[in-house]
Amino acid sequence: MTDTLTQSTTAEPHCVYAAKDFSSGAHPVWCPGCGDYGVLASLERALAKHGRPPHEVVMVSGIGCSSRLPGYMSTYGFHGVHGRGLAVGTGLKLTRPDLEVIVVGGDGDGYSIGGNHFIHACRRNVDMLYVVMDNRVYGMTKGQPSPTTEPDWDSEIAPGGIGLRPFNPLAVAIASGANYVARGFSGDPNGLADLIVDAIRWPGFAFIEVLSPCVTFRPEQMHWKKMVRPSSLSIEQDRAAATALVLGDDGFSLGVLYRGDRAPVAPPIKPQISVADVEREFALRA
Amino acid sequence: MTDTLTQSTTAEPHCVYAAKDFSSGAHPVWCPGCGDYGVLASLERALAKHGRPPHEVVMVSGIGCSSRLPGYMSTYGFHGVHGRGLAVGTGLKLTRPDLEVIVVGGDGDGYSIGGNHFIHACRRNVDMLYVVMDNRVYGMTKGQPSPTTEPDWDSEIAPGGIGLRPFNPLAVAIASGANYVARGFSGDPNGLADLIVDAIRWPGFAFIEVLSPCVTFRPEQMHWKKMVRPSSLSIEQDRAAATALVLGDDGFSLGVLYRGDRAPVAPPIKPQISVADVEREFALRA
Amino acid sequence: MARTSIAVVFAGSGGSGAMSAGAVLLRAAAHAGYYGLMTQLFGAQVRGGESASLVQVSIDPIESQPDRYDLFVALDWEKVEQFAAEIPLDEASVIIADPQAGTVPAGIAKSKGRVVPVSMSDPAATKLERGVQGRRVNMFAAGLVGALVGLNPSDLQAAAEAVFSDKGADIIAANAKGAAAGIAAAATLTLNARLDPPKPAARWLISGNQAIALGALRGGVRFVGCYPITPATDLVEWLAPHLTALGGRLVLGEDELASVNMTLGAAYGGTPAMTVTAGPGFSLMVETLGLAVAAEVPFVLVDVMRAGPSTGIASKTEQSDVNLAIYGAHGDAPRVVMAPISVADCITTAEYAVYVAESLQTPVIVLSDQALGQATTVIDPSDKRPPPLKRRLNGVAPATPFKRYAIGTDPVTPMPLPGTPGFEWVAEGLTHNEAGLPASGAGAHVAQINKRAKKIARFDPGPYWGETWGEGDTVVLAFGSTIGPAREAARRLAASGHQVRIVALRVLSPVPMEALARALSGARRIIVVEQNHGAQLYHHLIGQKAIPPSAESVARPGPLPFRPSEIASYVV
Amino acid sequence: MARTSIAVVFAGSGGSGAMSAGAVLLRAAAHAGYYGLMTQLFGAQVRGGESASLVQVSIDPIESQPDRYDLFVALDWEKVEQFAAEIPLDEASVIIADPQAGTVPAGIAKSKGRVVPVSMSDPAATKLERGVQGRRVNMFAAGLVGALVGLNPSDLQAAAEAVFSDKGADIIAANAKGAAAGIAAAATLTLNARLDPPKPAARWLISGNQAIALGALRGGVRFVGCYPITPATDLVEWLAPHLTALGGRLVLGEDELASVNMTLGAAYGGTPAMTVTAGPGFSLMVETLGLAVAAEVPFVLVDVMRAGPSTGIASKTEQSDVNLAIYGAHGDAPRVVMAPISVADCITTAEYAVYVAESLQTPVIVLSDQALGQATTVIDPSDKRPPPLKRRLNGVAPATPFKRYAIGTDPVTPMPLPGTPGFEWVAEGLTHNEAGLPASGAGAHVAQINKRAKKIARFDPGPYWGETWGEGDTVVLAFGSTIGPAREAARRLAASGHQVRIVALRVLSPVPMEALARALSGARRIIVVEQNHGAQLYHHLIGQKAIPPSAESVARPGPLPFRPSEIASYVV
Ligand SMILES: Cc1ncc(C[n+]2csc(CCOP(=O)(O)OP(=O)(O)O)c2C)c(N)n1
Ligand SMILES: Cc1ncc(C[n+]2csc(CCOP(=O)(O)OP(=O)(O)O)c2C)c(N)n1
Ligand code: SF4
Ligand code: SF4
Ligand SMILES: [Mg+2]
Ligand SMILES: [Mg+2]
Repeated sequence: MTDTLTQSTTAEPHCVYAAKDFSSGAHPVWCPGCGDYGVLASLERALAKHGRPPHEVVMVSGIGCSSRLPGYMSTYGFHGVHGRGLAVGTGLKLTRPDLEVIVVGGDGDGYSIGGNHFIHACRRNVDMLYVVMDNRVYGMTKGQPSPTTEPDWDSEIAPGGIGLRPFNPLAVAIASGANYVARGFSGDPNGLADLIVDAIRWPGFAFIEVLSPCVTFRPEQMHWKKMVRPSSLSIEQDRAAATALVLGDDGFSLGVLYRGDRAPVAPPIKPQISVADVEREFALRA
Repeated sequence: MTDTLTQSTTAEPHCVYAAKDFSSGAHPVWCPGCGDYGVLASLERALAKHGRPPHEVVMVSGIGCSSRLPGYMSTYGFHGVHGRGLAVGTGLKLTRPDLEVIVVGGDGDGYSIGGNHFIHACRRNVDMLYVVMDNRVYGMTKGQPSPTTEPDWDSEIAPGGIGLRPFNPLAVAIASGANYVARGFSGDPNGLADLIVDAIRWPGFAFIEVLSPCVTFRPEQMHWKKMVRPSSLSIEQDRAAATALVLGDDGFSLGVLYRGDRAPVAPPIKPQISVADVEREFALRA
Repeated sequence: MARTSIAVVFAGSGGSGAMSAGAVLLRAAAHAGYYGLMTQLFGAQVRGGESASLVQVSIDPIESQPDRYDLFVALDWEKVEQFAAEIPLDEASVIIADPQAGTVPAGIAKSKGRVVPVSMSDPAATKLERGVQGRRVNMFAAGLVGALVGLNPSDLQAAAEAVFSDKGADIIAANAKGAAAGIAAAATLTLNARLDPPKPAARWLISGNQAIALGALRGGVRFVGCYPITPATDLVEWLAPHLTALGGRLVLGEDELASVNMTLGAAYGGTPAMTVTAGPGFSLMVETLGLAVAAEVPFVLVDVMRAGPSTGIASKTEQSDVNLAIYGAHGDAPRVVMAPISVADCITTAEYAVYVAESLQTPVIVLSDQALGQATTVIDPSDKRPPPLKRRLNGVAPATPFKRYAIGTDPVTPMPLPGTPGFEWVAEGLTHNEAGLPASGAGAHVAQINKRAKKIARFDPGPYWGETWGEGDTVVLAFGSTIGPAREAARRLAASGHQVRIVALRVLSPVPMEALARALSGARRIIVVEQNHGAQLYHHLIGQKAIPPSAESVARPGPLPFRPSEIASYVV
Repeated sequence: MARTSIAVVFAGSGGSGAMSAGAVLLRAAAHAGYYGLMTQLFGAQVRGGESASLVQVSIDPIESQPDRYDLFVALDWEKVEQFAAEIPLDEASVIIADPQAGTVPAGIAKSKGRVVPVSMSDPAATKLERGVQGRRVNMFAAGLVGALVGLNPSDLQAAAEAVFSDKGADIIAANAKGAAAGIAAAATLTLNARLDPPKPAARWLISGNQAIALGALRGGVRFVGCYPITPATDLVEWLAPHLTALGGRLVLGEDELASVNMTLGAAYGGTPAMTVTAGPGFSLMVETLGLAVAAEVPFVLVDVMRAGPSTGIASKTEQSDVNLAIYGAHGDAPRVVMAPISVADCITTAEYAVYVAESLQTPVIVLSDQALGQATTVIDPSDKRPPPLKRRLNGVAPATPFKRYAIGTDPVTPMPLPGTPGFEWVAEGLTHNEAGLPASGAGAHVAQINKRAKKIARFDPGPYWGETWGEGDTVVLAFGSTIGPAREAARRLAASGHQVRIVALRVLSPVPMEALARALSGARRIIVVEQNHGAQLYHHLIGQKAIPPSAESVARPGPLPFRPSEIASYVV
């Protein structure tokens, strides 16, 4: 079975790619105006800028409107089950460090059902990027409150509001050990693309929370474009300070909020022994 | 089926109970010297002091050495599956606000497999107490690193250490919205009992992380008694400051670290309508 | 020609209002005294994709989608073609379309149905009306079809008002105007669409998902732990405010592991409790299902089945979770599995499920499916209710330790509520002794496994095991949404002289052996019809020796519903 | 009387060293050329509870626990009685105990076995030795029994050194001294314990869990995602450092959902991957199992079965996850399920499982059980290996979009590695078209379900379907750890003139219909023996029409292993 482990020829580095080289051309199922179009565009631009060819990139996701993204890119992809994208990405990156692994998904996928993988991915610090398209709603299932939904947002399933304090993904990420934490906005694809390139290149687990409006179930989010502003808050190394800062923030400051210097998990080592050596451990001196 | 909802007679308040009234007398499976004995003793003392009778208390747990605790108390109990104690407790408390619901478990149960329920229980802020007996190891399965294990702790499954930054339960709890966060030590049953009474009486979701040595797989933890010290750090309301403080701490300061003032989830309201009213919604004007 | 029923499609791109058009037609017809059934078709897009409502109106009850549609109304033509396979049309079908919307696409035109051009958008609309309504012609279409089938304008206008009751006055007025224009246009067409007069009576308009919810409420369910998942979400969305008003509570868990464990917590506390999900969520719940079996905590798990495996097709129907329902969970974890017999029966089955769960202290799974759950239908008011069965709370003396899991002649043992002095017990998922303390010896293990198995083996659903219709020695055995088309097939076959007996299973597991044997007695052929690839029910029944190895299997996956003709042509 | 085998128990409280005593005896005997088998019994306590090692030594291979034990050595008497049911003793048994440890408890004494008092603690031990060793007399016991069965002192001393090789010199020395004292004491006893001389050859000493791990390594597994769970933990603990040294990786997930999804991620990347768990963890994995089926990602799932349902008895054996393995997961999710035929066969089955998974691009479940997994045994070196089968990586031209899920004559379609230019594809769990894009029409759904079903239906394990022994027209059909006692029963029955045929299934699903029919040909009686309450395999085989409804079932839960006599007495 050894050939299954053979890495295929890696294309020349520093090729010049255009954003469209990263598009599959498939027509998104997204509603017209959905913020996720902006995230898709940013990812395409960022990868073109980053300069690795599409076949060396794997987009991994869970389930949700946002999680449909891998199908729209010309890279390899893995559209798994709800909430488990980070685990899939972890197994992939740990065995194939030569690939660029980017996990994407929504706030429901990542903070609700996937919450445990989120905190442990931060802690594990595998060298990959996680992009959450946060629209503060379960879009795909037609509008229920997610962990980031405001407590008073009215919906069919929670008339008058769910009444719970929203989950703060950035604070939890920093407290849990993510090595790079930023906030982007789907309405600013250039800024977001820059963040993505920066995050990909930063060693360890990088997390970008993207404000990405759901125009269908949260049309009021179209006002986000007036509320976002660049953050001047970026903090390096001091995660206590960074967490405090993020907890105090209103949630609309964009940019890098934290950068750490933890070394990511190392790739597997070269084989030191053979299976025959292992077998010898069982042999009795006959 | 209405009678299944009838609450049984509640005993007179302010009865005088002794710690032993809360003991089932069953012999624990715990190793001699296990820290969990101290936690059990503290819970018995605390409940006696709190003054509610055993039948009004429900101890809920998952799976692990520590999660065996409900069987050792004379209260009602629910020994469920691994990692889901908080969810069971939530369903119970929301429908039976008259009961005292206390969820207990270990660091594996609560921070590894149960991590998602942990952050969401903090966020949900149901009025119950969660006590984690943290020994930084999976005791029941004979010694694997848990989320709180030191990166360099040597074990069979991770020779030389797992190499990951330990999970910081207190910081994550505060960042996620827990209303009361404290650290106790199993070797100080009186201090711990006081914390437990305080936590039970504090409205909303209270979390006590208890340092509870595993003498079998982590014998070096017997030195914890020399490392713990009372904290002078208790912070009220300001969760940003409290999180920062906890992230900066060495993990051995005992006492209340954070108290918030969020209102817990309200109990269900009295019925406003009958099922017959609901049926009428389907009727067509014939 | 006298017409007793008609099958109509309103189709268009998402946002065209195809659903509202169907809802208005169905409601108006129901109000006039007709029976009816509406199902919905969606494309993958959340919004802006294709969508269609499929409405049947009849003077008799309807429990099956038709073989073909009489009338196809195109609100526009964008992407509608994608549904061609799901909307059978033929030469006798009439296709109504606005010539301004473009030509009839090939996938629809190939049916050879007659195309009747009708200009639907109102040239006289004011600017405001256009602004409010966009290019939407759905109310025109509803009015047009309503008038064609012979409904009176006031019923149509009232239905439109009811359907849009949560919208503003402007929209309501614009819709009324659209409907009026459609009604007027009907007079200009000569189509054989007029229905015979209905047989009015007091009826209900309800969907299968609402019916499950109502049955659960009747059964006493006052706690629901859930996590959104298509096609079960509208069930819990409907339920949430009603539960609150009834003094209960619905909680959105962070995932299905949370929601099912919350459900168990509530149930332990004495509140009849339910969780509602679909395939992927159900798969996540089976560990906890085993806990409920072992700890003997009752709850109802409703699975509104959709096409699988994995994420499959979230919005479309299939009956492929039978194996998981009956066999899912490690260890020996016997439980009760039932399926509703019709949309109306969703009420009965759900209520009964609660009683069985509570009285046996065991999980009960209700296997509904998207075709039942998201069908809106007119039913006779449901007043036949299963006799209530209660949880056994007491009947023994206090003791220390109290023997919650006592071994005796009755495998159902008292389960006192927490809060009751003197009966403190621990719900225990480990192998335990009679007092509920963990035990690891063979004695306790075998005793408790036998206790639980006995509860299930002794369970006798009596008349609730299922239903039969007809007398032939050819038997079609079906469950869930497959029963409707099977019955319709039998009716047609009977009309042509073939007697076919229909056996509908409500209780799928444990197999009601005696009742089923009676129902099958004298059968020469047994045909098990089900909507999955693996013939899951068929193999289960063979495996339990409930049907002979010679029984035949008709099994195919979703998402297309079984058509009566499909079953009829297999039988003869 | 010539003795070809002996069955010995070392029992005591936790910390008494019963396991080490057994390990030393087994290793010394193996080294001398005997075959042997050791199983372990634990109480609920992590430490300080009762524990026992059950050791058989024989001149022939051993694959079954015995009906009874010849020698019972009590290291102390605390709580040992709790095991009485699990350690059958009789009048012919010899009970060796130190009189200073107290009287023989009733549960043991009632066997009427002869009690032989032996003073085990060394009165001449130095203070240091006592300090190092505590009151432990386990090495004395091992030396005593070893000498009684005729092992030579140097083998015993070498074995003790090997077993304690990771301990300090003080402990090794103290243990050596203890063993020497035991050896010396043996000379003072006259017991019929001496074994016939062995037939030495090159052999391996291995546990079932290690054997699975080795087979997986041979098959090419280089990634393991796992979460600790008894009785599977020692498998991954053994594997972790070996995988690392082989250039692979073992990752501890935060839960089983993580570990199985990590496994899928690694497999997608081209690394043969495995997850290892037991019942509760397996239940949590079935949603992702369905994903692997739908997305056609290969992986091996090893379930070391323990007593269920729910948490059950973590440390003890059962075969009750058959239903979950075959039927667990929503939707139509066919997969391959196999079980090892013996401890030695764990190597072959695991290696074969990897090949089947990789070559069919499908999940393969290996159902081991605690009785196999935690048995340490002497086997002939495993050199017969299944022929390697590889994943189909290419064979088609690059394309945009590349049709990963192409429908053609071969249902196994190329699965290029990420990193390969021109073949970019998305592993997709939704119903998808040939290019892997989500689709919601019936055409794509049915085509892909058929594709996957065909892979499984066409799977022909050839000679790996299972094994048969004997020729009688009475057939005992078994799997996993039940095969050993069934074979032993057949041997004994053959000795008394009853020919019994044993049919051992390796592949449980899809049922290898033809091979099984051949194996069963001419059978007059078919008896399916399995260790669960629900007769899970039996009903599966009936349901698949692989055995006739007249077949008989012998099914009972764990945790007690089947004894050869139990099976033999059912058969006659
Ligand atoms: C196990 C499981 N539970 C529930 C679902 C149903 N489901 C699909 S998407 C989704 C939520 C998506 O929300 P989010 O991740 O925020 O994505 P969005 O659609 O908002 O982009 C849910 C609950 C599922 N597919 N699987
Ligand atoms: C779903 C599932 N996975 C794994 C296990 C095995 N298991 C039992 S206890 C445990 C860890 C316990 O660790 P912790 O919660 O820290 O408790 P401790 O024993 O240390 O008190 C594990 C992994 C299980 N019972 N169920
Ligand atoms: S429902 Fe919301 S999140 Fe989903 S595609 Fe539409 S706008 Fe985007
Ligand atoms: S193994 Fe550790 S945690 Fe478990 S009972 Fe023993 S000392 Fe306590
Ligand atoms: Mg969202
Ligand atoms: Mg622990």
